Amino acid sequence: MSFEQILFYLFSGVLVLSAGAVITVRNPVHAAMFLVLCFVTTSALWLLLEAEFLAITLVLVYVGAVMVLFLFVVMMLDINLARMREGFARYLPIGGIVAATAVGIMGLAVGRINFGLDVWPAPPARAADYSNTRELGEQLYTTYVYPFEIASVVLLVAIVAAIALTLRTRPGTRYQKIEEQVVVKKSDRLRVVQLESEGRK
Amino acid sequence: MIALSDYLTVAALLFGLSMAGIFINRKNVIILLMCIELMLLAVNINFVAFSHYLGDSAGQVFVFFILTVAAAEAAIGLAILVVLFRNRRSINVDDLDTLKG
Amino acid sequence: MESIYNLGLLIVLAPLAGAIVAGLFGGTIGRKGAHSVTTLGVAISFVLSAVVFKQVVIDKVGILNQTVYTWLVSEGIRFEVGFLIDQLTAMMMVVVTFVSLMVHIYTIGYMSHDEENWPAGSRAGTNSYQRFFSYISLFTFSMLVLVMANNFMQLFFGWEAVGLVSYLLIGFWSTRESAVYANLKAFLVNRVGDFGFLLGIGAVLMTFNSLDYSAVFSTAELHKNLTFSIFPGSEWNMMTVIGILLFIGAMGKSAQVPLHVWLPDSMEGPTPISALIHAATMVTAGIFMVARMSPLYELSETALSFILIIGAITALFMGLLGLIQNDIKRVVAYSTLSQLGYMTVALGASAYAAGVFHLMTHAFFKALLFLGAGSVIIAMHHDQDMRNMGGLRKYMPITWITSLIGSLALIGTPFFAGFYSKDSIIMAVGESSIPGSGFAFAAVLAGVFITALYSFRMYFMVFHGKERMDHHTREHLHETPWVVTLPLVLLAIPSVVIGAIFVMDMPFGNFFGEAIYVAAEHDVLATVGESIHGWWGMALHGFLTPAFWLAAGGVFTAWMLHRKGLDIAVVMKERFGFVYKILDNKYWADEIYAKLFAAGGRGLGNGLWKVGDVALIDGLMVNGSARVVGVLSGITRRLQTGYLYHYAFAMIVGLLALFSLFIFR
Amino acid sequence: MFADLPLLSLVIWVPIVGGLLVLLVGSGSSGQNARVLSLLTALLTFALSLPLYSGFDNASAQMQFVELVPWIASFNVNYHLGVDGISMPLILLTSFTTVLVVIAGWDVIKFKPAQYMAAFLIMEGLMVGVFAALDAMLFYVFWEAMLIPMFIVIGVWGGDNRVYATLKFFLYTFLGSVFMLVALIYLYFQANSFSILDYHLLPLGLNVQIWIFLAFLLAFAVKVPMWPVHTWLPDAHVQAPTGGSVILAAIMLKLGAYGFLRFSLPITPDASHNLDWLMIGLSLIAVAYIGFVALVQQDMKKLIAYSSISHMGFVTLGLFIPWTIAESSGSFAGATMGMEGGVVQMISHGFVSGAMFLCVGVMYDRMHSRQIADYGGVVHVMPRFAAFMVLFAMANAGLPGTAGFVGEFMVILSAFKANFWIAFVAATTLILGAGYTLWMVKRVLFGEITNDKVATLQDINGREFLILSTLALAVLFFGLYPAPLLEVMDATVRHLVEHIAVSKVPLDAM
Repeated sequence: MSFEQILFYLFSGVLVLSAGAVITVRNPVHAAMFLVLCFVTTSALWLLLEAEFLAITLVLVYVGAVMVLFLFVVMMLDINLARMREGFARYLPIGGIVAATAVGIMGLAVGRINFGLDVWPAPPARAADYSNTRELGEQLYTTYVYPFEIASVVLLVAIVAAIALTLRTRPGTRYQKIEEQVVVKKSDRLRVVQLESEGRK
Repeated sequence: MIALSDYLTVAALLFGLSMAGIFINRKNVIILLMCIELMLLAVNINFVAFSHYLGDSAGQVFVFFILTVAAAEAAIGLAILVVLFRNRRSINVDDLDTLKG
Repeated sequence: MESIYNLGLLIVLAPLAGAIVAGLFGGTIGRKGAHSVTTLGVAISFVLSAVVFKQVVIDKVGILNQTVYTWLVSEGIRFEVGFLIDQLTAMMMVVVTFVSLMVHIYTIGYMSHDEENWPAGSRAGTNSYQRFFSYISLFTFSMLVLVMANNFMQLFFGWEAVGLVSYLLIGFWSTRESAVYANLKAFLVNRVGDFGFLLGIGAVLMTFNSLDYSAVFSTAELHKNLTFSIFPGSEWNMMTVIGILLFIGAMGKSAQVPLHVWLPDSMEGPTPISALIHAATMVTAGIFMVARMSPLYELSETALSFILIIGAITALFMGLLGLIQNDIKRVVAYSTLSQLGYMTVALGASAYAAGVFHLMTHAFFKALLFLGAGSVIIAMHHDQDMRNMGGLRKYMPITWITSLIGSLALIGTPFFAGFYSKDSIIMAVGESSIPGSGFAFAAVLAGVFITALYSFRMYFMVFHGKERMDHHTREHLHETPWVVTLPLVLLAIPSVVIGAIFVMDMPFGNFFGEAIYVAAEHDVLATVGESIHGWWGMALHGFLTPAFWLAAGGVFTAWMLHRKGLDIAVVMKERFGFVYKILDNKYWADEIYAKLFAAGGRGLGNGLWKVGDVALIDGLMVNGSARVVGVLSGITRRLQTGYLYHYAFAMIVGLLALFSLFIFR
Repeated sequence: MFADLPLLSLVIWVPIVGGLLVLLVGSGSSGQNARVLSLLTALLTFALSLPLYSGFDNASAQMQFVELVPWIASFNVNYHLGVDGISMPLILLTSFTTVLVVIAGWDVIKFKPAQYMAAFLIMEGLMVGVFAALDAMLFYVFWEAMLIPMFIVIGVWGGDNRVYATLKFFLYTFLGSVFMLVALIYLYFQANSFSILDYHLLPLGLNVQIWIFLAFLLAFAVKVPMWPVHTWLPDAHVQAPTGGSVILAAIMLKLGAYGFLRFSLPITPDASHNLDWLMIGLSLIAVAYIGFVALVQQDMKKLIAYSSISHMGFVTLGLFIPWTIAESSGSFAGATMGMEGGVVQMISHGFVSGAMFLCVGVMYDRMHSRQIADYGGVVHVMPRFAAFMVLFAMANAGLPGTAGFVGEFMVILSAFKANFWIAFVAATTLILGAGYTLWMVKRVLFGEITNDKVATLQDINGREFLILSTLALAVLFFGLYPAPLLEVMDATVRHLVEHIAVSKVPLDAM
């Protein structure tokens, strides 16, 4: 068993176990933490696959940003954990069966018969000066430049949407209404009153 | 050597687990969202593995995009969750049946 | 020829112009204007008709057959509007316009207080007088179109147009429920006839590929052996089919049994139109039509026999009904039915000329009788019940005399017009060998007795005996104004003399020339004519015939009963209750039709609607399919629980299925 | 001077653009501007349609005033317009009727008058489009688009139960049309063209023809409507506002019959031959069955709606009679008359039923009731109106001298050649038609005034007089002198009969 294989089995095992934990632990915070573990182990697997850029991105973006967001939300919301666990046991068998069937079928499809080493030999190792980041960058900024731009728009939309959804104006808060301040006219504010001058006494 | 089928099997296991997760955690929207993230991750593993064995970096580009979309989805999903909680004081899926025909 | 054509146009259009002016501008021109313009129009028509009559019949300038305009052309078949003016047409034109003119004048008096017949505030009542004149002028126009037609299509036009005017006039007093019932009934019964008539036209077009009289008649011989299958397996002679179908139209218009039910009810209309339309002219259209179609009818003995029997039944049984009526107009109406039966019998016996001759004389004396009855009704303040009359001869001498003349003409007293025409018919039927002529002969002879009986029963009840009217009416009894009596006198003259003038020409001479065709083996009139020597001789001989003695017996019976102060109706009710019941109910024809056709039709309609449309189509098919969709979607909506995990579950199951498909395929 | 103008396009688009303009003008203060603009548009359209008649070559059976511009080139769809002797009179009828409808709704429609007028103007353009289209796709677009304004007219300005009626109307007609679309697409793949004229010449096997015929039948039978898919019509009529009823009866029903003439008969002559027993049977059921049903209706509009179905039975009878004639007499002589009778009946029924609905509308505007039982003795308060109504009733009953007679007469004469019993059943309309129409007239117009509300009615005003007298003149004119109408269509119909007399089944498929 080569070193790579040891690493692979190690990380895969951790990945599968932590994924199992994500779906079974009682506390959502714990689940989130296990999910983080999943991402980290996955990024290790990706390193084995020579996808360094993505592995790093996964840790930075997912673990650093998205999962933090998850934790934020979990902590922000006051969740009734007892109700959340209702039906956990009831649905365990059917969930297990469905998942097992799915895995079984997929396992049949992706097993060694179809995707073994004899069918898909491992590619030769890359040269030492090979840069995964450069490779991806070249692809992204040439062939996939339009999808790339669109992806950025998707993100922008997500930002706008998230803000728009969660933004709330509290009643009783005072705001400046700039457009009204700009168009205001003298006659709106000023009233000239004619007063009888009082005679000198 | 590690065969392609090994990676794919791991991904399949991951996918199956997240599927089971959706079933058994059917009331907790947050866990559901996490399960979806897991599923996407399984898919991404497949992409990266294929990309490696085919020697074609396009697969990794796709993973990049999927990550983008998944991030966006997570953001909006959580935002919806927050709004939902604000309106209903609950994120129990059982309470969300306005789509019922 | 050109001059006759122009005259013909004028004759037709003058009444139409009058009708349009009086109808559309009645309010503007007022009563006087309306009756002047329409009477003038009809007068022009009459004078010009007389001119045409002179030219065609006396000067024998020839027969006009000319197209006015082409109605439409389809597949090379021309449907045209045109004139055929031969002797038959000329005679009809004069009769129609003359009676119409008389009725126009008479109406001025009869309708002068028409506003009393309308409910207060009725806007329809304001111009009713003008409208009435417009209608009768329109009728004259329609009738002229009918008689002057040179093709079947135009004949049908006139046919329906007179039906329309009859409808409008029977229901003239539209506030009376009985009147609007009667006019609907008249129109519908006529439509049953027209139904046959239209099919007859279809048969003519199919056989001859033309609707033009001359084209049809000239080629009729060629098609006489053509057969036509109505029911699979049974072949009918085409001429029989055409003849009977067309005659069904005549049965409607000329009120022959069993389509007679509308005519007595049509007496709901004002009396002038009873005289003009429902006695003198329109109802004789059927007679005219059959005479006109003589070249076709001569080719089918079956059709002639059918006509003969229908006519005989009508002549006898409708006359019987006249015996027990108490409404003065209804007596005259049943007498009209019976006389129409005589004309039809003549047609069936191939004595077309005699039938048309009777048509002419009948037009005069029956119009006279109706107008006389109308005059009495005016005097009686629109009371029509004869039981309230009596002794009127003292108060209304002119009406009395003219009515007596009319009655004498009707029963066939020698030297009077009715004698010549009726006797010709009776003799012709006696000679005829068409199947059914024996029955017809017996029927028309019996009819003579009955005619005399009811005519003089009416005469005695109205003009003689005790004055049974109430005090108020008696005080106001007086002769009617000259506009009423003048037409009576003018009609009385032809009622007396017209028979003697035309008898040697019309039935027994060659008056009609080519217009009426009789096959040699059917020509009964020629056989009869051999024994007739002049009008004087015929009249003298008339005193020896059974017909005269039967008529005399009828008058005598009526007189005897009258002298004893008895009424036939009452006597029959007491002694022959069963017979009286049959007659009183008019053989239950109205009831049967009302139950069978009116109620039956409504019932069928209701059934088809409620069951067919509402229940089956709408309920079962339309709303049923909607319901099925509803139920199905009710089931499918259960699937839409609204729970996210259910959808997810469905997706996953689907995904698995898809996987399995790929793997195990 | 008109020869150079694209007249058909103008007649289609002027009212549509006018309708949009009317929408822009809006109901405003009282809607007066919208009304005037609508009337001007309708009159202009009518004026534009007149040169179609004056410039028409009666002797030719070819399409005239043809316009051909590519539309969707990749599918060979063209903007292809043209008229022959059948569609031209129908276009004139459409533009004429729209003028009347605009006037009839003048101050009766208080609720959103501009939108009401605009709906009718747009509908006019679309209906003319249906009659003028020579491209199947174009036809289909107009055909379906036309439903929308009608749907709105009934749904917005209709009676109490308008939603049910309008949905029924829409679903019924839409269901049929979808099958037509399938048939059209099939034909496209056969002919590689959407030109209707190409379809006419396309040889087709008998089985294929029968399927296509049935698909067309569904679409057109619903529109005509033929028994048993007729039940939407009474409901739609009862709920529709007067103008909607008039357009529905006068024009929309004709579209179905026009479809038979333009599609079913020439494209699938052999299927028409094979299934003519069905068509004749359904037509006779329409004439007799519906006649009886009409007899017992208590609602005036329903009664007239049923009578419309009955009269349309004559149209379909006339169109599908030729083969029976050929079988019984050995030649197609007489078939043209039947078919022409059918077309004449389409036109005359447009006038007569439109007039009848307007008459009911006149009474409804005053009494807000369509029940016969609520009336009685109307002649005493509205004599001028009663005169018109009796005239139109007589025309409805098929009295000679009115337009209602001509078509029925020709069809019955022609049917007699085919078979005595067909003519016999058809001719029962003489009795039934008179029965239901005049019985209604009797109960509504005559008799004593039993309802106090009737006693206060006012006779027709100048506007109503104008509409009714225009229609009365038309009814009388075409009754007394139908020759011009026949001259226009004669060549076309003769050509059509010659066309359908020849089998289209390819020789090798026989």
